Amino acid sequence: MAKTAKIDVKEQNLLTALRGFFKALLEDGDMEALLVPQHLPMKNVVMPTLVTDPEKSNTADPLAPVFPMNAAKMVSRLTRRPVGGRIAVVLRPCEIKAFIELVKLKQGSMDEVILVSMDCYGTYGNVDYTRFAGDDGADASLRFYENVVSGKGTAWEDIDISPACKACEHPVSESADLQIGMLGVDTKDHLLLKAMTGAGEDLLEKLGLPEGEEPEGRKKAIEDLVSDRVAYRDKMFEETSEATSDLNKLTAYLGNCVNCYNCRVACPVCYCKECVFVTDVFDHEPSQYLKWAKRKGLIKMPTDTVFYHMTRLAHMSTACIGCGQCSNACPNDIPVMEIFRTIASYTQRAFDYEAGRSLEEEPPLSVFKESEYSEVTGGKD
Amino acid sequence: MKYIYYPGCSLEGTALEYDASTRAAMGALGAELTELNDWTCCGASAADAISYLLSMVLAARNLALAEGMDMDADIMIPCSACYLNLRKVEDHVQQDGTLMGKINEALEEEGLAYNGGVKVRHLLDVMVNDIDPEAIAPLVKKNLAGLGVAVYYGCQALRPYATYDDHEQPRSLEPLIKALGADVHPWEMGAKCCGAALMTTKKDVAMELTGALLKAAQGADCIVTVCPMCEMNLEAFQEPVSKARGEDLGIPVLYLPQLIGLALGLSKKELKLNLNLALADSFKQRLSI
Amino acid sequence: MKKKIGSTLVVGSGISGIRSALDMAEQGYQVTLIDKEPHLGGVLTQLDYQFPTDHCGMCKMLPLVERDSSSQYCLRKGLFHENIDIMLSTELVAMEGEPGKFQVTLRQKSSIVDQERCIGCGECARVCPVEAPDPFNGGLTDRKAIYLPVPHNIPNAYVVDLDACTHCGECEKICPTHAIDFGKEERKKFRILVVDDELIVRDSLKEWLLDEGFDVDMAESGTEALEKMSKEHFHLKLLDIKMPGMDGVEVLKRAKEIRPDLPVVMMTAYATVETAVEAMKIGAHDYLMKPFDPDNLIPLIVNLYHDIQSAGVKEMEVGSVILAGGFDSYDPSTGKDTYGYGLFPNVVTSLQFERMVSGTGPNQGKILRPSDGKEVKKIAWFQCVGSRDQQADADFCSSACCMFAIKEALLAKEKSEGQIDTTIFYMDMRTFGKDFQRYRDRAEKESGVHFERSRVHSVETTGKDDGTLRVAYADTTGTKHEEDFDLVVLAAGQRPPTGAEEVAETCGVVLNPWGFCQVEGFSLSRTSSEGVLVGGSFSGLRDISESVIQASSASLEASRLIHSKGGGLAEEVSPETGFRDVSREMPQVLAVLCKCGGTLSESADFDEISSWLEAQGSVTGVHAIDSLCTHEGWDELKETLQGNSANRILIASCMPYVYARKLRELGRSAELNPELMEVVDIRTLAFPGRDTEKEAVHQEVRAVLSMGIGKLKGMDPLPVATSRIVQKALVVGGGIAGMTAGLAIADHGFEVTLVEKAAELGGNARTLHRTIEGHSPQELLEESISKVEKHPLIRTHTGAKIIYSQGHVGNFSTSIEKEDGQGETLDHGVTVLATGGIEAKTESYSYGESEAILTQHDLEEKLAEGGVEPANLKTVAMIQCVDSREEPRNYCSRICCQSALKNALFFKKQNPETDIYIFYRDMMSYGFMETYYSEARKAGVIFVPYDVGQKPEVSVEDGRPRLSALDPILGREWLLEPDLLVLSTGVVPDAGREVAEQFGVEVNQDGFYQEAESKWRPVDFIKEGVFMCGLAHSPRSIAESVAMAEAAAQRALRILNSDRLASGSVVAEVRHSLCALCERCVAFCPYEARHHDEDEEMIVVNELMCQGCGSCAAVCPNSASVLRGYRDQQVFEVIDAALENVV
Amino acid sequence: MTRKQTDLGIPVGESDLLESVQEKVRACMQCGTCSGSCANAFAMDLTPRHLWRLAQLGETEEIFNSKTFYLCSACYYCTLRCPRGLKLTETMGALKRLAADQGIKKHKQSSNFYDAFIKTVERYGRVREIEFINRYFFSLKDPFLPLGFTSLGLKLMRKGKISLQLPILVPIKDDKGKVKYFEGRFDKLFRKVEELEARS
Repeated sequence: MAKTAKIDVKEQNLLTALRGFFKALLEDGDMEALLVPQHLPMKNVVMPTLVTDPEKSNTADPLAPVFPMNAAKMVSRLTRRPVGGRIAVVLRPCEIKAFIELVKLKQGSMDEVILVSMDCYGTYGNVDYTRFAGDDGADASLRFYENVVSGKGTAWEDIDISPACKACEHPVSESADLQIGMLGVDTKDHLLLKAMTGAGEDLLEKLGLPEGEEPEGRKKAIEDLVSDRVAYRDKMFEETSEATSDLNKLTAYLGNCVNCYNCRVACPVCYCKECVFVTDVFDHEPSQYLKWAKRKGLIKMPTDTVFYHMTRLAHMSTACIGCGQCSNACPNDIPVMEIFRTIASYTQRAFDYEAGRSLEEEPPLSVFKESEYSEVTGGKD
Repeated sequence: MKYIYYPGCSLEGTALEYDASTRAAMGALGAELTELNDWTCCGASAADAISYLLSMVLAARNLALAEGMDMDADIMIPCSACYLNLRKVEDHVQQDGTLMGKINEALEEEGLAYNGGVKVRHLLDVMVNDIDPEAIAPLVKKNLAGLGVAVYYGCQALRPYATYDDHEQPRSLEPLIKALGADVHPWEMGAKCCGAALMTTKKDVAMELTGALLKAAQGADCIVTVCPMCEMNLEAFQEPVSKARGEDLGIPVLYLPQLIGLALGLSKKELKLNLNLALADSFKQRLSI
Repeated sequence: MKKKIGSTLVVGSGISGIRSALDMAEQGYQVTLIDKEPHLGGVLTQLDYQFPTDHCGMCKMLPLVERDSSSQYCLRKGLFHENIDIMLSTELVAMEGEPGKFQVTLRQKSSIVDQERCIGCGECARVCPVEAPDPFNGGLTDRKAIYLPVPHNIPNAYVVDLDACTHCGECEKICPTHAIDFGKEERKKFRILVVDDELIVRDSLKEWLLDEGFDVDMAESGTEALEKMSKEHFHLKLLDIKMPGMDGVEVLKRAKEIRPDLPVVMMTAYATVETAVEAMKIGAHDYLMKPFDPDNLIPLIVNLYHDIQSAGVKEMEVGSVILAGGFDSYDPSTGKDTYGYGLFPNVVTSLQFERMVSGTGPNQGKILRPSDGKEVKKIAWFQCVGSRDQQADADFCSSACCMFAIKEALLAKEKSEGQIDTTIFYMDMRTFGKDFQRYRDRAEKESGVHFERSRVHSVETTGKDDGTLRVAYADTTGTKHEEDFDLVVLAAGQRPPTGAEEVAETCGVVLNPWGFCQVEGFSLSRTSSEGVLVGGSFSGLRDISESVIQASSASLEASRLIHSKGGGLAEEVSPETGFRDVSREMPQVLAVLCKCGGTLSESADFDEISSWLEAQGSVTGVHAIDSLCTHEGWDELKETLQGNSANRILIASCMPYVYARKLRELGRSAELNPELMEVVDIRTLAFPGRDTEKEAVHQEVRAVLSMGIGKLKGMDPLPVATSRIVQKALVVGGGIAGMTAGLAIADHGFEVTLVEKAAELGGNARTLHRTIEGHSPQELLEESISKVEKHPLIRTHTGAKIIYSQGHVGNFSTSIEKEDGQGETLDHGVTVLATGGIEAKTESYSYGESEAILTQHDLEEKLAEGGVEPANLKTVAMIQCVDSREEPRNYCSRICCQSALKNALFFKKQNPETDIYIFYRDMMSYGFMETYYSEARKAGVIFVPYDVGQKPEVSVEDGRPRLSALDPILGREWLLEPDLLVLSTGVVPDAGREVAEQFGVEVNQDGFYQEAESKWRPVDFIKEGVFMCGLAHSPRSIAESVAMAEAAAQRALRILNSDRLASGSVVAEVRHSLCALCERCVAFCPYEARHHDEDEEMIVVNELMCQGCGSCAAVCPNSASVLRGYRDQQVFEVIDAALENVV
Repeated sequence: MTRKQTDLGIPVGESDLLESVQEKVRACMQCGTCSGSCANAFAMDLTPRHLWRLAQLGETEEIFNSKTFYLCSACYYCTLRCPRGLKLTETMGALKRLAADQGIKKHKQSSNFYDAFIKTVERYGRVREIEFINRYFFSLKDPFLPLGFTSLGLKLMRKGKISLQLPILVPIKDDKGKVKYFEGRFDKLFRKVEELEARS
C-alpha cells in the first residue's frame, strides 16, 4: 500500500500551496535542485526551470494548461552523466513516459532524479495559451482549473485543449516517485500526495507532511476521464486510418510538409544526435533530382517528405508516448500526432508493449527474435 | 523337366483331386513326374509336437529315398505342410552340424542315408519359375476371361521357406492366373492363416479365421489354393461358418492345377472336379463343367 | 597469411566431408574434396529442415574468421574456398605410399556436359525423351536422362545419367552453348580390338560397333591379338575368355605386360562368370555376358567408352586422407518387406517424407498422398526399419531416426497447422542427445504428437483399393488395435555407403561386422590405417552435431599427422597484393558485356545496350566479349584491363556467384581491389524464349546495369583490418577432454596452459576402470598424463583456479590463483573450457539408507576396490533415469544405459546365477551399443520398462532394500529384495555456471555450456575464441569426449595458426559523431562483436568477430552504424536504379 | 527372497524343464511384433509376448496353465517378423512337446490328437484318416466330440476321400513262418529315434 500525505490548501490558493511544497522539497527534502515549470518574468510563458534557490520557485506553475516543450528532454540532458546530487523534477504524465523511454535508450538515468507528477487536465497549444493566459498567467491557470472542476470544461472561447490531450488515456502517472493528485480530491481542502516508490516514501518521510488518504471518489473520477478520452482516441484512430489508408491519401495527408523537421525536434523520444535526414545520406546529387523529375515529368519539392515521416514512424512509433508536441510544433498544421499515435497503436500492440509504461519492459527491438512474426520474417532464426 | 513327385498323405485321402490334377496339368505342361518310391508321411504338425528328432527323421526318410532314385531331379511337393517339413530338414541340417549324423543313425534302421543332395520345391515354385506363366499363356484353350479368382497361398507354402515369393505380400500366383485370362480378386488375405491346423483341436478358433477369409473372398468367383489343408478347410466348413455368421459365405474352391487344367482344356474327370465339395452349379455352368 | 605445406584428400562431400575440408582449408592446408555424386552436400541437399530449429542452418559452418577466403552464401547451394579443390563425380581408385606422403589416384567420370559451358537453361531436359525416377526426390518424381542433380545448386549445370540415356543426341543438337558432347566425332578415332575365336561373334560385334561410329579391328586368337597390340594402338579390347590355345585370362595377363593402361573387357558365357570375376582381379576393366543382344550391349559399350575416354584420371600427393563417405539408407523393399514398401505408394521412407515436405519436393511442400494426391490427414511413423532387426542383419541402432521422426511429425503438424494426426510407433525412443528429451516432450505435450510403444508388424490396405493403409499392432498390454493411416513413414536405418568395401581395400582400413569403418580405441576418427581418418556417418550414422564434431576430430588428426611428418611448420608467405589506390579518383566504370556466344542476340541488341551504357555518367568504357566463360574470353578481359584507367569494373554476364574466385584472380592481375568489380546477370533476362518484347528486355537489362553501376560508384574499399593474435591457448579442466585438447594444440607447436582445480590431472576418468567395449580408461589416462607432463609446450597448474578473464578472440587475459596462493596472469589467444561433469547426487529410491543401495559410480568404485563379490550376489536390481529425463533435469545422460549394461554383463559373466533386473524407461543403447543390449538380453538379464508416472518403489527394511514395480507385459507387480540396488543418476556439469560467468559465456538451463549452434557449431561458444568440450557440454562417453576435445582444438588452431587474422572486407563501422550511444546495436549484434567503451564513450566494433550481417546498421536510426560496401547512399542509388524502369 | 509374487504359488526350481525354451527366447525384448502378428492371439489366454516374458522368468506352471502354444497354427508370421530373429514357431512346437512329455492333463485333447496321428504313422507309414480319427476320439473319452464332425465325415466318405479299406500291416512271423503279430511299419525306426533322444 502506497503511503499518502496531503498538501494543505485551506485558506490559500492551489498555486500557493504547491509553491510551498516545492520550496519544502528543496529545503527539507535534501534536493540539490528542482526542475519545475515557471512563469518567466520577461514574457508570460511557462518554461521548465532548474531551481536551486528555494526562494526562486515562487512563480512555479505546474497547473498552467500548456507545456511549450516536453521536459523529458531536459531531464535527459540533466542525467546523461552523473550530475552530482538529487533533483526533483515536476512533470506531466506524458513527460514522465517520455523520460522512461529515453532512459531505456540510454539517454538518461533515473539514479539521481525524483519524479514528481501532477494530474493532468490537458494543455492548450502554445499560441492558444498566450491568448488564454492574457496578462496574468497564474490567474489564468486557476481559472482553467476552476472551469474544469466546475464542469464548464476545458474549452474557452474558440480554444480547447489539444487533440493529443483529448486522446490521452494517462492523465495520472503511475510511474512517478511522488504523485500529486487532484482528480477526485477535495482540492479546496488539500491536494493528495502519494508516494509510489521507495524513494518517494523516503522523501515523504523527510517532508513531514500530514498524513492523508486517497479519497473514495478518486478512482471513479479517473476512470470517467479516461473513458471519455479513450472514446475520443478510438474515434481518432478510426478517422486517421481512413485518411491515410493508401499511398495517395497518405501523400495528401502529409502534403503540407516542408521538411522543417520541427516535429522531430519537438519529439521527446527522437534521441539521435543528428537526424539521418540532415546527414549526407539524403544529400542527393543535383542530377538525381532531374532524373527523378524526368521519370514522372514532375516531382514535388522538397522531396522525401513522405519518406521522412515514414522513416520517423519506423524508427520511433514503438517509443511514441503520445504527448502531441509534434503537432504543436508543426507550422503547417499537419496532424502529425494523429498519424503517429495511430501507427504506434498498431506497432506497440504487436509487441505487447506500451511506451513509457515501465522501465522493466525492454524496447521491442532489443528483445525481438527473428523467429517472431513469421508472417514477416518467415519464422526462422 | 523332370521331377520326383511326393504327393503326401492328404493327396491320397482328402485331396485326391489335388493329386490327380497335379499329375494331369503338369503332364499337359510337359513336365515329367516320377512318384517317389515307398514315400511315407512327412510327420505333419504332429511329429514336431511329439518329438523334434522324429519330425526330422520322418521327413528325412523321404529325402533319402529321393536321393536313392538318383535322378538328378528336384523333389516336387504340392502339399504345403509336406513341403515345409521336408524343406525344414534341408534347412536345419545346414544350421545344426550334428543333426545329419543323428538323422542318419536313425535312418540306418531303414537302411537309408541322407546326404543333403536333393532340392525340395513346392508345386507353386515349379509352376512359376520352371514352367513360367508366359509359357502357359499360349497353351490356354479355354479362356477364363472375367473369372474373378481369389488367390490363396496359405501359410506354409510361403513361410518360412518361400524362396520364390514374398512372405508377406505374395504375388507369384497372379501372373499364373492372368496367363489363364482370369482376373485376380483384390484382397489382403492371400497369405493369412485359415486355421486348418486347429480345426480338429480348437474348432472355434479355426472357424473364426476361416470365416474371415471366406468373407473377404466374397465378390470373387472362386478361391484358388495350393494347400490341401486350406482347401479342405475352406470348402468343408462353409456351411457352419455361414450359419454362425448369419450370412451365406459359400464360394467354390479349386486347386491351382485344377484351374490351370481347366484352361488347358483338360476334362473334369482328369481334374477330378467331382470331388470338390463347394462347386456351385452356377459356377459349373459358367465354366461348362 | 601463413600457409602450411601439406595437403589432404577428403573423400565424400556431405556435412562431415565439408566440415573436414573447411577445417583443413582454414588452417591453411590445400584440400581436395571429392564426391562420387555429381553434387556437393550429400544427403543434406535433400533435407530442408533440421531439428531443433526446424530449418537448415548449414551455412553456419562457413568460416567466421578470415571469412573472405570462402564463399558466404548458402552451403547447400555450393561452396568455394581458396584452399579447396572440389572434384565431383570422382572416386578414389588407388592409394600408395605412406602416412604423410600418399600417392592417390582419382578418377572423375564424365558428365558429357561441359560444366563450364552449361548455362543451366534446361533446353536439353525439355527435349530429352527419357524419364527416370529422380533420386533427389527419393524416386517420388521423374526426371529426364539429362538433369540437374540438385535443383538449387550454384552453379547449376546439367549432367547425363548414362545408365538411362539412349544416346539419341537430341540434347546435343539443341544446346545453345554447345556444352553437350557425346563424342560421336571422337568415336572414329576410338579403336576397339575384338578378340574371339568365333567368327560370328567377331562379325556381329564389328558390324554393331561400326554402326556406332567406332573404329574396329579383330583377332581370332590370343596370339594374333597380342601381335596386333604390339604394333598398333587401341583404346579398348573386348576379349573372349574361352578360346582354344591361349585362353582369355592368359591373354589378359600378357596384354597387361605390353600395354598396362589398355582397358580390357572380358566376354563370357554364363559358365565362365567366375573366371571373369577372377579376370577383374587381375586388371580387367569389366566383363560382358554372352549371348549378346545389341540393344543391351551397345549402350553398355558406349558407356564403357565414355567411362574410358572421357574419365579424367588425376594423380596427386597428399599427406593424409579423410574418409567421409557417409551412409546409405536401408532399402525397406529388400529383405522381408512386411510394410509393403515399393508395393503401396503411400508407404514412404523418412527421406522421402522429408522430400514431401520440401518446397522443392514433388508437391512444393504440400503433404499429399502419393497414391492419389489427396490431402494427408493421418500419418504413422514406424521406427527401427532395418535397424535393431537381426533378420535384416542389423544388430545396431541407427541413432538418428528417433529424432528424425519427431522432427518430421512436428513438420507435419506445422505444415498442416496441427490438422494432421501423427503417431510414432517405437520400441525405445532414443532421445539421448543434448536437449532431445525436451524436444520430444514438447512434441508430445504441446504439439500433440502421439507416441505408441509398439513395433508394428505389417501394413495392409483396407481392401477397398483406396490407398488407405491399415496398421494393426498390439499395445504394451497386449491389446490389439487396428488403425487406418493415409501415409506410413518408415525410419529406414543406416547401411554402409556403396563402395565402402572398395574404399576400405584401397586405403587398407578395416570395416566392422556391418561394413562400417572400424574406429580405434578411444578415438572416433582413427582407422586401422595410419594417416587415413574417418569422419561422419561412414563409421556409423550420426546426427549433424556428432558428425561435425567427428569430422573436426578427423581433420585434427589429419593435421597432427602432417605436422608430425614435418609438413606443418614451413611458412609460405603469400605475395602481398598491392592494389592501386583509387580512393581519390572519380569513379570510372568499365562495363564488360558478355554476348554469351551470340545466344542472346535475337532477344537483345548489344549495340543499343552498349550505346546506352556509354551515355551513363560514370561509365568510361564499354567492351563486349563473345564468351566470357571460355579461357579466350577471360584472357581478352584481362588484356582489356591492362593499362586501362578504369577504377571500377562492371561485368554483365551470368551467374554472379561463380565469379567470386575469378574476380580475386583478376584483381591480382589488374592490381584492382576485387571489391571494385561487380558481376550482374543479364543472361537470365535476355535469354531467348521468354516471350518478352525486345524493349522490355532492354528495360530490365538497363535496370540491372544501372544497379551495378550505382553499387560500384559508392564502393570505397578500405584496406582489410588485421588483428594480432596471441598464439597461446588456455585450457581449463585437466580431465581427459582438457588434456586431449591441450595436447592437440601443443602438438601443433603452440604454447598451452592447462589449469585444473583438483590436485591431480585426470578428472572423471580416474574412477573409470573399463568401458563396455573392454578398453581401459586407466591406460588412456596414464598415457595422457605422461604426455602432458612431458610436453615441452604445456604448462600445467593443478590445484589452481580461475579468478578473472577478459578480452576477446586472439587476445584474452586471464588471472589464475595457483596452488601456492600466488596469482598469475596469462595472455592467450583462445580458451578451451573442459570443466567436466560429475555424477548427479540423489535422494531418490532411499539412497543413503542402506549400504546395498549404490549409484553406478559407487558400484564402479566398489568393484575396483573388490568391495563387491559377484559370486555372492543372488539378485541385483538397477534403476535407470533416476531424477533424469523429467523436470528439472529433463535430459538423458546418455552413458548410464551403457554403464548398466556393462555392469550387468560383468555380473552375469562372473556369476551366471545372479538374477539381474534393469528397470528402464527407454534403453539408450544407440549405435553399435545395441549389440551389448542384445547380449545382455541373451545373457538372461531381465529388463523391465517403467513409466515416469509409475516409477519403481523402494523401501529399506532391516538395512535391505525392497523394490516393487509393475511389469507392464505381465500386468503384475514385481517384489524384489536385491542384494544390490544400483541407481543410474546421470551426469550434471561440474563447474559450468561459475566458469562461464568468468569467461563471459552462456550455459543452458541445466548448467551445461551453451553452444553457438547446437548442430553446426557444437564446440563453439557464441563468444568467438572460446570453445568447449567434454562433459561440460553434455553427458558423453570417453571416446565422444576425446572427439569433442579434438574438435575444440581444431577450432582453436584455426585462430592460433596465424600471428595476424584478417577481418572480412564487409564489416560494420561506427560514425561516432552521429552516435547517440543508445546501445541498440550492441544488444542486437548476433556475434557479440560490439561493446560500449565507457572510457572512450564510444561503441567499438571488433572487426574480427563482425560478420558483416548488417543487423546493427538496420537497427541504428540515424546510420551512425554502417556496413562497409553497403552505405545508405549506395543502397539508395541501387534502389533508384532498380525502380528507374518501373512504369 | 520373493522373486515372484507369493500368492501365485508357483513352484520354484522347475525351471530346468524350460531351459531349452528359455534359450530360444532369452533375447526377446518384448516389442510385441509376434503378438501383433498372431492370427490366433484373440483366442489365446496369454499373448505370445506374455508367454516369452514368462519363459524368460522361468514361470513354468503359468506357462503350462496356458493353452496359448497349442493355439499356434504354425503360420510362421512371428518367426519371420521377429526383429531378434527368434525361432518363435519352433518355440511353440517345443512347448507342445514339453506339454505332451509332461502329460499335462489340461492339454490332453491336443496332445492326444498328435499322439494318435503319430501312432498311425508309426503303424502304417502313411496316415489313414479313419484310423487316427478313431484313435483320437477314443483317447479323449468324449463320446459327443465326434458328432461335431459327423456330417463332414459322411460327405468325405461319399466322395471317396476317406477310405474304408483296411490298412496293410507288416506280418511278423516266427521261425516257422507263422504270423506272430503284426508290427507297425516303423516300430524300429521310432524306437531308434526314442533311444537317440534319450541319449542326448
